[in-house]
Amino acid sequence: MRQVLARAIGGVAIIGLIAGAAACNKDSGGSDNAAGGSNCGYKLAFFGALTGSAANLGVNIEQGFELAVEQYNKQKGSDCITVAKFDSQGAAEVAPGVARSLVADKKIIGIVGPPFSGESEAANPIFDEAGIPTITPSATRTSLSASGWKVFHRAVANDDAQGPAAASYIKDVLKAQKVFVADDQSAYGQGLADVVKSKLGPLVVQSDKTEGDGKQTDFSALVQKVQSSGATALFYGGYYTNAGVIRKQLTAAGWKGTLLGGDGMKDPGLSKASGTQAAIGTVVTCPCSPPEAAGGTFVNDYKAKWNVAAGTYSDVAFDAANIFLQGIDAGNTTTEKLNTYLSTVNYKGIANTYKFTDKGELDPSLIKVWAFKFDASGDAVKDQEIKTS
Amino acid sequence: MSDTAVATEKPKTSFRGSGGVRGWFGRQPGWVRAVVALAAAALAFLLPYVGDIPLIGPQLITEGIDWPSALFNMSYYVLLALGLNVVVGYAGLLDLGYVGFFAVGAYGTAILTSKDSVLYSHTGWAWLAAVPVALAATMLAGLILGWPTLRLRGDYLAIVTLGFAEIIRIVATNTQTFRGDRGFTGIPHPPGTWNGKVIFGVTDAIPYFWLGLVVIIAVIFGVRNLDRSRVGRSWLAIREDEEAAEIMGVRTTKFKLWAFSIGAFIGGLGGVLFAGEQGFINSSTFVLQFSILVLAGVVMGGSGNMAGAILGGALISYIPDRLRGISVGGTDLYEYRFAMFGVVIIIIMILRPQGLIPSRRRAMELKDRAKEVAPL
Amino acid sequence: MNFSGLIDNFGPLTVAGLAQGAIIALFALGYTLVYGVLRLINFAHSEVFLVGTYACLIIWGWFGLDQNSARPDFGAMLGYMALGLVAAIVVSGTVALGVELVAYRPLRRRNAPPLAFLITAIGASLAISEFVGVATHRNQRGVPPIIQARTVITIGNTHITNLQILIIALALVMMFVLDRFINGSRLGRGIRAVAQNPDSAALMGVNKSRVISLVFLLGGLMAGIAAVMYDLKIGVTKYDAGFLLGIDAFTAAVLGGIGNLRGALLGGLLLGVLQSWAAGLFGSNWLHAAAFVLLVLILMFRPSGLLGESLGRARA
Amino acid sequence: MSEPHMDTPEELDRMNARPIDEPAPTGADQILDQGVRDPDALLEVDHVTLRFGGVVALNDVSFSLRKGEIFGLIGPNGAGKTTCFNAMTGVYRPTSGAIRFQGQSIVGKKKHEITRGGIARTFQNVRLFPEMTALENVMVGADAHHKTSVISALFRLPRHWQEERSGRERSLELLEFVGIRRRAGDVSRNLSYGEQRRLEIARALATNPTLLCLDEPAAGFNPAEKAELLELIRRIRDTGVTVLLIEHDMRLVMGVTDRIVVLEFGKKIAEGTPAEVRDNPAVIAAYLGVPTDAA
Repeated sequence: MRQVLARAIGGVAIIGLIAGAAACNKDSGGSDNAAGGSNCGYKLAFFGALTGSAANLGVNIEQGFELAVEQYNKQKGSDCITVAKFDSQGAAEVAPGVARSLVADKKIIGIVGPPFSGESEAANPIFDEAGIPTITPSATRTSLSASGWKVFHRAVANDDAQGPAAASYIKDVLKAQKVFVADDQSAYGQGLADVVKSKLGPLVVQSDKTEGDGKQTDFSALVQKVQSSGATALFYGGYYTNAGVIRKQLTAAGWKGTLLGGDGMKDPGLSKASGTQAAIGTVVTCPCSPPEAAGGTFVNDYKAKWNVAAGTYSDVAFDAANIFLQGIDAGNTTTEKLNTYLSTVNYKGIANTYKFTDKGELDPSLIKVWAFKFDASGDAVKDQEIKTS
Repeated sequence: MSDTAVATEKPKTSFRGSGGVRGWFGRQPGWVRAVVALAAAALAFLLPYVGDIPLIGPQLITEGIDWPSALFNMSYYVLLALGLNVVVGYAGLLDLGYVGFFAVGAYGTAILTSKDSVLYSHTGWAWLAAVPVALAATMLAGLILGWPTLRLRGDYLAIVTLGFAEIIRIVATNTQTFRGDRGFTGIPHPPGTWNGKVIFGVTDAIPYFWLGLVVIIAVIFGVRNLDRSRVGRSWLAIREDEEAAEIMGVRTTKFKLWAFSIGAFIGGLGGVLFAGEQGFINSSTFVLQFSILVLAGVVMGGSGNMAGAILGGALISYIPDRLRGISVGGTDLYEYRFAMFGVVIIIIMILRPQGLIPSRRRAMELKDRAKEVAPL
Repeated sequence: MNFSGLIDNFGPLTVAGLAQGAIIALFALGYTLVYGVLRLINFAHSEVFLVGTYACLIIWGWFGLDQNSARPDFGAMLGYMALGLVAAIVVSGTVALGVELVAYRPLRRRNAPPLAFLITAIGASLAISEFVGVATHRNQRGVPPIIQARTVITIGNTHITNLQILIIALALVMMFVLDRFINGSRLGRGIRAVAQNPDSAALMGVNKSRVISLVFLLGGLMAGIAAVMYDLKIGVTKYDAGFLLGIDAFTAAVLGGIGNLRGALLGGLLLGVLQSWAAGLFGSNWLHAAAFVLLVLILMFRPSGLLGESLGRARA
Repeated sequence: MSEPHMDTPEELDRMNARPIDEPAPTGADQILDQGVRDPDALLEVDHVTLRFGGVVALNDVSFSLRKGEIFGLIGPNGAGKTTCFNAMTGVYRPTSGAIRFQGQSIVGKKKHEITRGGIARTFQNVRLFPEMTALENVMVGADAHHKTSVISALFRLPRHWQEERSGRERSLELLEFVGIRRRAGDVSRNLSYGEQRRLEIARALATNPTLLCLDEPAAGFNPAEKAELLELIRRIRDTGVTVLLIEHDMRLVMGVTDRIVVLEFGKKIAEGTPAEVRDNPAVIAAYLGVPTDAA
């Protein structure tokens, strides 16, 4: 009997442990100190990965987003708009539950996110049903805009725009004669690489695929193939995590060609992994304009606030938030009004000028694709705007 | 064997501890047990509204993730735990790649229903129509995994099953047919309308949870029937002494394959429900860590015992979700959820090596061993 | 399929595979040693390796080295290598002992069923890798260029670098040393005795707990060396590096016959080479799938791995 | 014996075996010849040789069991009794020779097929399912002849239910028969050693065997327990089950068996009634440790 009792106590202790953790639960829903000023007291939400293996990109976006709201509030002189963060972990299987909890908060009238295409597929139907407008700063899968979601807006060009630009950069600027194309099997990377491959045609001497981020670290086979193919340029469709390792291993193996990629590689993380020296000259394309071109103080503000350099999509997220904020400021304080406002908006931000088509895509005439180049600062700085015919 | 009936009582058990309750439960006459089980099942259906209970309720529900959705997630984790429990707990076959079957169930549904599928022009079925085919496919997958691994013992089996799940993931990622990371969109939801409204919509997860619960209850009954029959005895005999079992006339090959395919079937059920709720699946869901987590849940809850498997399966989904939105001294604990979860697993296993709700047999075995050790 | 990809690059791919395989083999030793004695998969061994990959980076960081540093001269390189190895070995060894102490010993005392050990090890693995993940913001950390890869031997189109030679040689030497230790020393005899029969070993006066700690420590030391080699070869590390390579290492251990030291070496090299070939033939994205298919095939015909289980036997 | 020439020496063995055995003392050979052609034979072991690598564990052994008898297989330790036994129950496959049960060869059959065919066995070192109750252990044996399986168990079809019930009843009867019914609900690892031995017999009987093989069932028993065991064995025979008894305890075997075969170093050295065997000089020599040739 004593043993039974002891065991029961053990069980209770464990449950206590869990319940205890639960008990120190902070009630975050209670910050209702309705701020002064007109059109205030609403929430803008970030929806995306804040933790987990995909968190880096999500945090980039969230920080850009939060910076915009903070600057707006400072300008208003009050806590006018509240930031709500929803952590989807970037995972399609987690996204619906998080999205449902987002839509339950009736104060949220606009969403920046979801950053990834996969979670967008899973979460956007819920946002659509709830009627909350979304602006994604980074989900570039072409088919997203064809899903019929009324609330969907994309603040970047989709994969179809970037690929041709990257190809023409390789052809016209780099003038590479032998190009190796690889991708990481992600929807983003594969889509990009496929477009580049078809645009470059016979210039592509060989191609390969790698596993995704966090699934492969030894790229010696890829390196070997690139070397033996005699290619002078490697286009990698994927994110900076793998790209940094690949760049490092290519350099270590003595390959002197140029690594190119899309905006998923436009992150200082690339040079942190590969070493600045190795990363110099790496070219990334981005359907965005260089932040400094806008003349704003975004780059410095971001660094001052977060103590890190702005990463991929931080600037687009900053713009996306500002689009919402401008709309709210103009009195569009319901989700319907805000959504209608988005369909007519013409906003000049730091990364781009934004105008949405009826499908929520960025107006094609406004899409500018820039090439950025990693330099000795370890970051990708503007190289030139890419003209696509 | 009252284990199974306690199973449906899960939400209550988790508050009270286990030993005493089960002892009491086992002594009750059949009708009392039936009533208690029924009441427990009814309470389980009311779980989505637990947040309305004053004081306790708000402590239980999750924050940052919709509570009914969290419940639905728990429900498919519980299904996976129940299925894995058949393979690991009953038949003693260590399976580290169980998520593979979950994937086959989900992909089976997707490929038959999604407009992105190469088969769409031929099939394009409704969710319900795809379910039996998808489940048949998972059972077949169970056989395909089971057949070459029949000769393998313990840890060799573990690595092969792990490899099996990885192969499924890699194939799903790398082939056009399974669309990799792009995934399948527009997978239809389960059918049905109520008062002219679609039951299984996108914003309300409660119907999905209820559907999951119904499936769980059906699985509990099915597995319990098997466990109490010659099938359960055969599995147990194989787990205890495979050669002796065969010499006593147990068709070990047959029952091992059945264990694999029944386990696969239940895992596939989880996958089918998952696909029906999500409407979208891609290959990045079916990672290895998922399998390992489910195994941790089964063993943590109590391997070889359905109540334990259910509790364990629910906990591995619940604990990380519950840790959302909790912050201590300004740092959000959610970031540490898996780290903390790892620590919790260690603590639980050290305090209760036989699991939270141990299988009675194992509990007895442990007691014996303790006695043997004690005098020394 | 890309036959020319394999055939044209056959030599280089093989050498690259051997180097990767050597790291896997050193890593696999930890699995095999613990399995040989306890009959348990030490799932947390991947994290023992992980902390090693960070330990040497941190030590080098103290000397101001990061991914952007210039390459040190030969003397400094030797010094840094020694420091890095010592740091990784010490930290990995300590963590291995810690894992044994926290996740295994309490269960052994309570006579827990084998599955319980597997699960605590999984818990430990999860806890360590996630803590590292949170602490490093899940960023990659670049490795300073301690050794510059330089071709020293060229055979046809196969360029063998100093780093590859170092890695393979170090793995072989460590394997030899360990083999001698297990088969030649008094402590090694204790290990073999416990591996063969724990009960009678205890009767013969072998302290089982000490032997188990020793086995974890040895596995940790080898993982530490593997970790430094990994850093130099791959060039970055990340919180999930252990898990990723751990699967390979565990596969290699099973492939060779878990519990068998030479099996781990054979399994590691074979796996490395095979993955490299598969990456050449099918593309890098198929490399793990190919490894697992091979594993299943081998186990179908040799259910206890290529060399069988035999830490206890003299052949170990 | 080198492996590559496996076939040849084997053939030689077979050819040589007979002439060498022929002059062996006693009338065993006569019975042997009868045995092989015995129409009443239940189990025929026909020139069985079994090798492990270079070691010859059984060398051209032949004998046969008749329906309804208690048959003893004896010999000093290491004589090949258990090997012979394992060959008969499908655990080992003979290198050459045939084993026929009710006229049909059982070589190469699966273990569970042999069991279902009517040969049941116990183990020298008790091998129960330790975490199952005594009743469940016996029911595993009873399941051997059940027809229903997963599907009917899943849906609790009437036929399955009926089989479960009759299996349970029969199992309880068997526990009663071996005298441990009161322990039916106890986990078998908690049973005493003697009870575990009896439980093993009950489990084997539950498979409804024509032939029951007991592997040193009296090992570790005191005289009183041995006497009870002998009585149990007789009762089993009286139910119509043929019993094969493996023992090295001569006295026990002499008291209960109808016929005996004696093995030494993997060879049959004698066969006959207990009385015949007892007086056989080769047997005496074997048990006293004098080499056969010297006798």
